[in-house]
Amino acid sequence: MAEKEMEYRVEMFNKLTHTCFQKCVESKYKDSELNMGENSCIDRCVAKYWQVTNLVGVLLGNNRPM
Amino acid sequence: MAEKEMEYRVEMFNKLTHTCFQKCVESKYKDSELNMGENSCIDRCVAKYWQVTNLVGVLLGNNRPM
Amino acid sequence: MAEKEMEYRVEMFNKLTHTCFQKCVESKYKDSELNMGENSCIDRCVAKYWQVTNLVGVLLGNNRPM
Amino acid sequence: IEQLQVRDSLRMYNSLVERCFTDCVDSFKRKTLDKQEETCVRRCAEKFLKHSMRVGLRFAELNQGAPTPD
Amino acid sequence: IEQLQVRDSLRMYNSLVERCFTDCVDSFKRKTLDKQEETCVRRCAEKFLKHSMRVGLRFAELNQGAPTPD
Amino acid sequence: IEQLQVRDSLRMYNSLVERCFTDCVDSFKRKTLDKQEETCVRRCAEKFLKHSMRVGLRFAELNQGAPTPD
Repeated sequence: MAEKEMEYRVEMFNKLTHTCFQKCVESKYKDSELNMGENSCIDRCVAKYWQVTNLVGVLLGNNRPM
Repeated sequence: MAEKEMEYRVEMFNKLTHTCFQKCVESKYKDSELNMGENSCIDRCVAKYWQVTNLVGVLLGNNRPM
Repeated sequence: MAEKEMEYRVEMFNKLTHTCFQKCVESKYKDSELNMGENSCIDRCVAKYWQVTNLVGVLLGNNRPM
Repeated sequence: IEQLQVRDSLRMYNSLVERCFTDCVDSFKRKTLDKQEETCVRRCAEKFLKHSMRVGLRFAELNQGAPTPD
Repeated sequence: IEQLQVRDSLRMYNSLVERCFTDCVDSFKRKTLDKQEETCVRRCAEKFLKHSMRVGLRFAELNQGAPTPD
Repeated sequence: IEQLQVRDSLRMYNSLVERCFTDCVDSFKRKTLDKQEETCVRRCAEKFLKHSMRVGLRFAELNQGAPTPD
Protein backbone atom coordinates (compact mmCIF):
# COMPACT_ATOMS: atom_id res chain seq x y z
CA MET A 1 0.00 0.00 0.00
CA ALA A 2 2.78 2.40 0.94
CA GLU A 3 4.52 1.31 -2.23
CA LYS A 4 1.46 2.07 -4.33
CA GLU A 5 1.17 5.47 -2.66
CA MET A 6 4.81 6.13 -3.49
CA GLU A 7 4.29 5.06 -7.09
CA TYR A 8 1.28 7.33 -7.24
CA ARG A 9 3.36 10.29 -6.09
CA VAL A 10 6.06 9.57 -8.63
CA GLU A 11 3.46 9.39 -11.37
CA MET A 12 1.81 12.57 -10.13
CA PHE A 13 5.15 14.35 -10.12
CA ASN A 14 5.83 13.19 -13.66
CA LYS A 15 2.45 14.31 -14.94
CA LEU A 16 2.80 17.65 -13.20
CA THR A 17 6.26 18.17 -14.66
CA HIS A 18 5.08 17.25 -18.12
CA THR A 19 1.95 19.42 -17.96
CA CYS A 20 3.63 22.53 -16.57
CA PHE A 21 6.46 22.24 -19.10
CA GLN A 22 3.81 22.18 -21.83
CA LYS A 23 1.94 25.15 -20.35
CA CYS A 24 4.90 27.35 -19.39
CA VAL A 25 7.98 26.71 -21.50
CA GLU A 26 8.09 27.97 -25.07
CA SER A 27 8.92 25.12 -27.41
CA LYS A 28 11.23 27.00 -29.76
CA TYR A 29 14.15 26.56 -27.36
CA LYS A 30 15.91 29.78 -28.36
CA ASP A 31 18.23 29.43 -25.43
CA SER A 32 18.89 27.01 -22.61
CA GLU A 33 17.86 29.19 -19.67
CA LEU A 34 14.39 29.52 -18.22
CA ASN A 35 13.49 33.20 -18.36
CA MET A 36 11.71 35.12 -15.59
CA GLY A 37 8.28 34.71 -17.12
CA GLU A 38 8.75 30.97 -17.48
CA ASN A 39 9.99 30.64 -13.92
CA SER A 40 7.04 32.40 -12.36
CA CYS A 41 4.66 30.53 -14.64
CA ILE A 42 6.17 27.26 -13.40
CA ASP A 43 5.80 28.24 -9.73
CA ARG A 44 2.15 29.15 -10.22
CA CYS A 45 1.50 26.10 -12.35
CA VAL A 46 2.80 23.81 -9.60
CA ALA A 47 0.75 25.67 -6.96
CA LYS A 48 -2.43 25.44 -9.03
CA TYR A 49 -1.84 21.81 -9.92
CA TRP A 50 -1.54 21.11 -6.23
CA GLN A 51 -4.83 22.88 -5.55
CA VAL A 52 -6.58 20.91 -8.29
CA THR A 53 -5.20 17.71 -6.77
CA ASN A 54 -6.61 18.64 -3.39
CA LEU A 55 -9.92 19.80 -4.80
CA VAL A 56 -10.38 16.57 -6.70
CA GLY A 57 -9.26 14.60 -3.67
CA VAL A 58 -12.05 16.18 -1.62
CA LEU A 59 -14.59 15.38 -4.32
CA LEU A 60 -13.39 11.78 -4.31
CA GLY A 61 -13.80 11.65 -0.57
CA ASN A 62 -10.16 11.45 0.34
CA ASN A 63 -9.87 12.68 3.88
CA ARG A 64 -6.12 12.73 4.11
CA PRO A 65 -4.48 15.83 2.67
CA MET A 66 -2.70 14.99 -0.55
CA MET B 1 1.08 -14.29 -16.14
CA ALA B 2 -2.36 -13.84 -14.61
CA GLU B 3 -1.02 -10.71 -13.02
CA LYS B 4 0.22 -9.36 -16.33
CA GLU B 5 -3.15 -10.13 -17.87
CA MET B 6 -4.82 -8.24 -15.06
CA GLU B 7 -2.48 -5.30 -15.50
CA TYR B 8 -3.25 -5.36 -19.19
CA ARG B 9 -6.97 -5.14 -18.52
CA VAL B 10 -6.51 -2.25 -16.13
CA GLU B 11 -4.43 -0.44 -18.71
CA MET B 12 -6.97 -1.21 -21.42
CA PHE B 13 -9.79 0.10 -19.24
CA ASN B 14 -7.84 3.28 -18.57
CA LYS B 15 -7.07 3.88 -22.24
CA LEU B 16 -10.67 3.19 -23.19
CA THR B 17 -11.93 5.59 -20.52
CA HIS B 18 -9.52 8.27 -21.61
CA THR B 19 -10.25 7.87 -25.32
CA CYS B 20 -14.04 7.80 -25.01
CA PHE B 21 -14.02 10.81 -22.70
CA GLN B 22 -12.05 12.65 -25.37
CA LYS B 23 -14.38 11.54 -28.16
CA CYS B 24 -17.73 11.96 -26.37
CA VAL B 25 -17.63 14.56 -23.62
CA GLU B 26 -17.56 18.24 -24.52
CA SER B 27 -14.62 19.91 -22.81
CA LYS B 28 -16.31 23.18 -21.85
CA TYR B 29 -17.87 21.57 -18.77
CA LYS B 30 -20.97 23.77 -18.76
CA ASP B 31 -22.54 21.54 -16.14
CA SER B 32 -21.66 18.46 -14.16
CA GLU B 33 -24.13 16.00 -15.69
CA LEU B 34 -23.60 13.84 -18.73
CA ASN B 35 -26.37 14.68 -21.20
CA MET B 36 -28.28 12.13 -23.26
CA GLY B 37 -26.11 12.60 -26.32
CA GLU B 38 -22.95 12.09 -24.31
CA ASN B 39 -24.33 9.00 -22.62
CA SER B 40 -25.28 7.25 -25.82
CA CYS B 41 -21.98 8.28 -27.40
CA ILE B 42 -20.16 6.69 -24.45
CA ASP B 43 -22.09 3.42 -24.77
CA ARG B 44 -21.34 3.17 -28.48
CA CYS B 45 -17.75 4.22 -27.97
CA VAL B 46 -17.20 1.40 -25.45
CA ALA B 47 -18.91 -1.10 -27.77
CA LYS B 48 -16.79 -0.06 -30.75
CA TYR B 49 -13.60 0.00 -28.73
CA TRP B 50 -14.36 -3.55 -27.71
CA GLN B 51 -14.85 -4.56 -31.32
CA VAL B 52 -11.57 -2.97 -32.33
CA THR B 53 -9.85 -4.85 -29.50
CA ASN B 54 -11.27 -8.13 -30.75
CA LEU B 55 -10.52 -7.37 -34.39
CA VAL B 56 -6.92 -6.53 -33.59
CA GLY B 57 -6.70 -9.60 -31.36
CA VAL B 58 -7.69 -11.81 -34.29
CA LEU B 59 -5.10 -10.15 -36.52
CA LEU B 60 -2.45 -10.77 -33.87
CA GLY B 61 -3.46 -14.41 -33.70
CA ASN B 62 -5.03 -14.36 -30.27
CA ASN B 63 -7.43 -17.23 -30.15
CA ARG B 64 -8.95 -16.48 -26.79
CA PRO B 65 -11.74 -13.94 -26.88
CA MET B 66 -10.60 -10.69 -25.29
CA MET C 1 18.47 -2.62 -10.94
CA ALA C 2 18.89 -4.81 -14.01
CA GLU C 3 15.15 -5.16 -14.01
CA LYS C 4 14.63 -1.42 -13.92
CA GLU C 5 17.10 -1.05 -16.76
CA MET C 6 15.17 -3.63 -18.72
CA GLU C 7 11.90 -1.87 -18.02
CA TYR C 8 13.49 1.35 -19.14
CA ARG C 9 14.49 -0.19 -22.45
CA VAL C 10 11.01 -1.56 -23.02
CA GLU C 11 9.53 1.85 -22.32
CA MET C 12 12.07 3.51 -24.57
CA PHE C 13 11.27 1.09 -27.36
CA ASN C 14 7.56 1.77 -26.95
CA LYS C 15 8.01 5.54 -27.00
CA LEU C 16 10.28 5.32 -30.02
CA THR C 17 7.80 3.12 -31.86
CA HIS C 18 4.93 5.43 -31.04
CA THR C 19 6.81 8.60 -31.98
CA CYS C 20 8.22 7.32 -35.27
CA PHE C 21 4.82 5.94 -36.28
CA GLN C 22 3.39 9.40 -35.67
CA LYS C 23 6.17 11.12 -37.61
CA CYS C 24 6.47 8.71 -40.55
CA VAL C 25 3.27 6.81 -41.27
CA GLU C 26 0.37 8.60 -42.95
CA SER C 27 -2.75 8.20 -40.85
CA LYS C 28 -5.25 7.71 -43.67
CA TYR C 29 -4.30 4.04 -43.96
CA LYS C 30 -5.02 3.78 -47.68
CA ASP C 31 -3.40 0.39 -47.77
CA SER C 32 -1.75 -2.02 -45.38
CA GLU C 33 1.81 -1.88 -46.69
CA LEU C 34 4.50 0.57 -45.65
CA ASN C 35 5.66 2.34 -48.79
CA MET C 36 9.28 3.14 -49.63
CA GLY C 37 9.09 6.66 -48.28
CA GLU C 38 7.64 5.47 -45.00
CA ASN C 39 10.26 2.75 -44.66
CA SER C 40 13.20 5.05 -45.13
CA CYS C 41 11.60 7.63 -42.85
CA ILE C 42 11.29 4.95 -40.16
CA ASP C 43 14.94 3.92 -40.48
CA ARG C 44 16.12 7.51 -40.15
CA CYS C 45 13.69 8.22 -37.36
CA VAL C 46 15.07 5.32 -35.32
CA ALA C 47 18.65 6.39 -36.02
CA LYS C 48 17.96 9.98 -35.00
CA TYR C 49 16.02 8.94 -31.92
CA TRP C 50 19.02 6.90 -30.91
CA GLN C 51 21.31 9.88 -31.35
CA VAL C 52 19.02 12.07 -29.26
CA THR C 53 19.02 9.40 -26.56
CA ASN C 54 22.82 9.37 -26.52
CA LEU C 55 23.11 13.13 -26.64
CA VAL C 56 20.75 13.53 -23.71
CA GLY C 57 22.54 10.73 -21.87
CA VAL C 58 25.81 12.65 -22.15
CA LEU C 59 24.14 15.82 -20.86
CA LEU C 60 22.78 13.87 -17.92
CA GLY C 61 26.22 12.54 -17.17
CA ASN C 62 25.59 8.94 -18.10
CA ASN C 63 28.92 7.40 -18.90
CA ARG C 64 27.61 4.15 -20.24
CA PRO C 65 26.50 4.34 -23.87
CA MET C 66 22.75 4.21 -24.54
CA ILE D 1 -15.31 -5.86 -8.62
CA GLU D 2 -12.31 -5.53 -10.89
CA GLN D 3 -13.82 -2.43 -12.48
CA LEU D 4 -14.48 -0.92 -9.07
CA GLN D 5 -10.86 -1.31 -8.14
CA VAL D 6 -9.78 0.22 -11.38
CA ARG D 7 -12.13 3.13 -10.92
CA ASP D 8 -10.93 3.82 -7.45
CA SER D 9 -7.32 3.44 -8.32
CA LEU D 10 -4.73 6.09 -7.73
CA ARG D 11 -3.87 6.01 -11.41
CA MET D 12 -7.38 7.11 -12.24
CA TYR D 13 -7.05 9.87 -9.69
CA ASN D 14 -3.85 11.08 -11.33
CA SER D 15 -5.27 11.05 -14.82
CA LEU D 16 -8.43 12.81 -13.68
CA VAL D 17 -6.35 15.57 -12.11
CA GLU D 18 -4.20 15.92 -15.19
CA ARG D 19 -7.16 16.08 -17.55
CA CYS D 20 -9.19 18.58 -15.51
CA PHE D 21 -6.14 20.74 -14.88
CA THR D 22 -5.23 20.76 -18.57
CA ASP D 23 -8.77 21.56 -19.68
CA CYS D 24 -9.60 24.14 -16.99
CA VAL D 25 -6.42 26.01 -16.05
CA ASP D 26 -4.72 28.14 -18.65
CA SER D 27 -3.79 31.36 -16.93
CA PHE D 28 -0.79 31.66 -14.66
CA LYS D 29 -1.04 35.27 -13.57
CA ARG D 30 -1.98 34.18 -10.07
CA LYS D 31 -0.96 31.30 -7.89
CA THR D 32 -4.47 30.40 -6.74
CA LEU D 33 -7.41 29.03 -8.69
CA ASP D 34 -10.04 31.65 -9.44
CA LYS D 35 -13.76 30.92 -9.05
CA GLN D 36 -14.26 30.06 -12.71
CA GLU D 37 -11.38 27.59 -12.77
CA GLU D 38 -12.60 25.95 -9.61
CA THR D 39 -16.10 25.50 -11.00
CA CYS D 40 -14.66 24.07 -14.18
CA VAL D 41 -12.52 21.59 -12.25
CA ARG D 42 -15.48 20.49 -10.13
CA ARG D 43 -17.69 19.87 -13.14
CA CYS D 44 -14.90 18.19 -15.04
CA ALA D 45 -14.17 15.84 -12.16
CA GLU D 46 -17.84 15.00 -11.64
CA LYS D 47 -18.34 14.36 -15.33
CA PHE D 48 -15.24 12.25 -15.50
CA LEU D 49 -16.37 10.13 -12.56
CA LYS D 50 -19.83 9.61 -14.02
CA HIS D 51 -18.25 8.83 -17.34
CA SER D 52 -15.87 6.33 -15.89
CA MET D 53 -18.62 4.63 -13.91
CA ARG D 54 -20.65 4.28 -17.08
CA VAL D 55 -17.67 2.93 -18.98
CA GLY D 56 -17.06 0.49 -16.14
CA LEU D 57 -20.63 -0.83 -16.36
CA ARG D 58 -20.52 -1.27 -20.13
CA PHE D 59 -17.10 -2.82 -19.94
CA ALA D 60 -18.31 -5.31 -17.35
CA GLU D 61 -21.31 -6.22 -19.52
CA LEU D 62 -19.08 -6.84 -22.51
CA ASN D 63 -16.72 -8.93 -20.40
CA GLN D 64 -19.70 -11.09 -19.51
CA GLY D 65 -20.99 -11.29 -23.04
CA ALA D 66 -24.17 -9.35 -22.29
CA PRO D 67 -26.01 -7.57 -25.08
CA THR D 68 -25.23 -3.86 -25.28
CA PRO D 69 -27.82 -1.10 -25.44
CA ASP D 70 -28.31 0.25 -28.93
CA ILE E 1 14.80 -11.73 -28.29
CA GLU E 2 14.17 -8.73 -26.08
CA GLN E 3 12.62 -6.90 -29.01
CA LEU E 4 10.40 -9.85 -29.79
CA GLN E 5 9.07 -9.88 -26.27
CA VAL E 6 8.45 -6.18 -26.43
CA ARG E 7 6.66 -6.49 -29.72
CA ASP E 8 4.44 -9.25 -28.49
CA SER E 9 3.72 -7.55 -25.23
CA LEU E 10 0.27 -6.76 -24.03
CA ARG E 11 1.25 -3.14 -23.70
CA MET E 12 1.96 -2.99 -27.41
CA TYR E 13 -1.42 -4.59 -28.03
CA ASN E 14 -3.11 -1.93 -25.94
CA SER E 15 -1.37 0.95 -27.62
CA LEU E 16 -2.08 -0.50 -31.06
CA VAL E 17 -5.78 -0.72 -30.23
CA GLU E 18 -5.85 2.81 -28.87
CA ARG E 19 -4.07 4.28 -31.87
CA CYS E 20 -6.13 2.49 -34.52
CA PHE E 21 -9.36 3.24 -32.69
CA THR E 22 -8.47 6.91 -32.36
CA ASP E 23 -7.44 7.23 -36.00
CA CYS E 24 -10.25 5.16 -37.53
CA VAL E 25 -13.39 5.57 -35.44
CA ASP E 26 -15.00 8.99 -35.19
CA SER E 27 -18.69 8.43 -35.58
CA PHE E 28 -20.87 7.18 -32.75
CA LYS E 29 -24.25 7.01 -34.45
CA ARG E 30 -24.15 3.23 -34.36
CA LYS E 31 -22.79 0.72 -31.90
CA THR E 32 -21.06 -1.48 -34.47
CA LEU E 33 -18.11 -0.77 -36.71
CA ASP E 34 -19.09 -0.08 -40.31
CA LYS E 35 -17.20 -1.59 -43.24
CA GLN E 36 -15.02 1.46 -43.75
CA GLU E 37 -13.98 1.66 -40.12
CA GLU E 38 -13.18 -2.04 -40.08
CA THR E 39 -10.99 -1.76 -43.15
CA CYS E 40 -9.23 1.23 -41.65
CA VAL E 41 -8.56 -0.65 -38.41
CA ARG E 42 -7.20 -3.68 -40.28
CA ARG E 43 -4.82 -1.59 -42.35
CA CYS E 44 -3.78 0.47 -39.37
CA ALA E 45 -3.02 -2.63 -37.31
CA GLU E 46 -1.07 -4.28 -40.13
CA LYS E 47 0.91 -1.12 -40.77
CA PHE E 48 1.61 -0.70 -37.09
CA LEU E 49 2.88 -4.27 -36.81
CA LYS E 50 5.12 -3.93 -39.84
CA HIS E 51 6.32 -0.63 -38.50
CA SER E 52 7.08 -2.01 -35.10
CA MET E 53 8.93 -4.99 -36.55
CA ARG E 54 11.07 -2.65 -38.60
CA VAL E 55 11.74 -0.45 -35.58
CA GLY E 56 12.66 -3.57 -33.62
CA LEU E 57 15.20 -4.60 -36.23
CA ARG E 58 16.83 -1.18 -36.44
CA PHE E 59 16.80 -0.87 -32.67
CA ALA E 60 18.54 -4.23 -32.32
CA GLU E 61 21.19 -3.20 -34.87
CA LEU E 62 21.87 0.01 -32.99
CA ASN E 63 22.07 -1.88 -29.70
CA GLN E 64 24.76 -4.03 -31.29
CA GLY E 65 26.61 -1.09 -32.82
CA ALA E 66 25.89 -2.15 -36.38
CA PRO E 67 26.00 0.45 -39.15
CA THR E 68 22.58 1.76 -40.14
CA PRO E 69 21.24 1.95 -43.68
CA ASP E 70 21.42 5.41 -45.17
CA ILE F 1 15.13 12.83 -1.43
CA GLU F 2 12.07 11.38 -3.05
CA GLN F 3 12.06 14.16 -5.59
CA LEU F 4 15.71 13.59 -6.34
CA GLN F 5 15.06 9.96 -7.09
CA VAL F 6 12.17 10.89 -9.30
CA ARG F 7 14.24 13.43 -11.15
CA ASP F 8 17.04 11.02 -11.74
CA SER F 9 14.75 8.23 -12.74
CA LEU F 10 14.99 6.41 -16.00
CA ARG F 11 11.38 7.29 -16.70
CA MET F 12 12.23 10.96 -16.62
CA TYR F 13 15.11 10.26 -18.98
CA ASN F 14 12.76 8.55 -21.39
CA SER F 15 10.20 11.29 -21.32
CA LEU F 16 12.85 13.96 -21.74
CA VAL F 17 14.17 12.18 -24.82
CA GLU F 18 10.71 11.78 -26.28
CA ARG F 19 9.76 15.41 -25.71
CA CYS F 20 12.98 16.89 -27.11
CA PHE F 21 12.95 14.53 -30.07
CA THR F 22 9.33 15.38 -30.85
CA ASP F 23 9.88 19.13 -30.55
CA CYS F 24 13.25 19.32 -32.33
CA VAL F 25 13.38 16.65 -35.04
CA ASP F 26 10.97 16.86 -37.93
CA SER F 27 12.97 16.15 -41.03
CA PHE F 28 13.92 12.63 -42.05
CA LYS F 29 15.92 13.29 -45.20
CA ARG F 30 19.11 12.29 -43.43
CA LYS F 31 19.92 9.72 -40.81
CA THR F 32 22.03 12.00 -38.64
CA LEU F 33 21.06 15.03 -36.61
CA ASP F 34 22.05 18.31 -38.25
CA LYS F 35 23.64 21.14 -36.26
CA GLN F 36 20.35 22.96 -35.73
CA GLU F 37 18.57 19.87 -34.43
CA GLU F 38 21.43 19.11 -32.09
CA THR F 39 21.39 22.63 -30.64
CA CYS F 40 17.66 22.43 -30.20
CA VAL F 41 17.92 19.10 -28.37
CA ARG F 42 20.66 20.42 -26.06
CA ARG F 43 18.65 23.49 -25.12
CA CYS F 44 15.47 21.50 -24.73
CA ALA F 45 17.17 19.00 -22.44
CA GLU F 46 18.80 21.72 -20.34
CA LYS F 47 15.55 23.63 -20.04
CA PHE F 48 13.68 20.49 -19.14
CA LEU F 49 16.17 19.64 -16.40
CA LYS F 50 16.07 23.13 -14.93
CA HIS F 51 12.31 23.02 -15.16
CA SER F 52 12.06 19.69 -13.45
CA MET F 53 14.43 20.76 -10.68
CA ARG F 54 12.29 23.82 -10.06
CA VAL F 55 9.12 21.75 -10.05
CA GLY F 56 10.79 19.34 -7.63
CA LEU F 57 11.61 22.19 -5.22
CA ARG F 58 8.12 23.65 -5.32
CA PHE F 59 6.58 20.22 -5.00
CA ALA F 60 8.70 19.49 -1.94
CA GLU F 61 7.68 22.80 -0.35
CA LEU F 62 4.02 22.04 -0.90
CA ASN F 63 4.47 18.55 0.49
CA GLN F 64 5.84 20.17 3.64
CA GLY F 65 3.15 22.80 3.80
CA ALA F 66 5.52 25.70 3.19
CA PRO F 67 4.17 28.97 1.79
CA THR F 68 4.66 29.34 -1.93
CA PRO F 69 6.23 32.35 -3.66
CA ASP F 70 3.66 34.65 -5.19
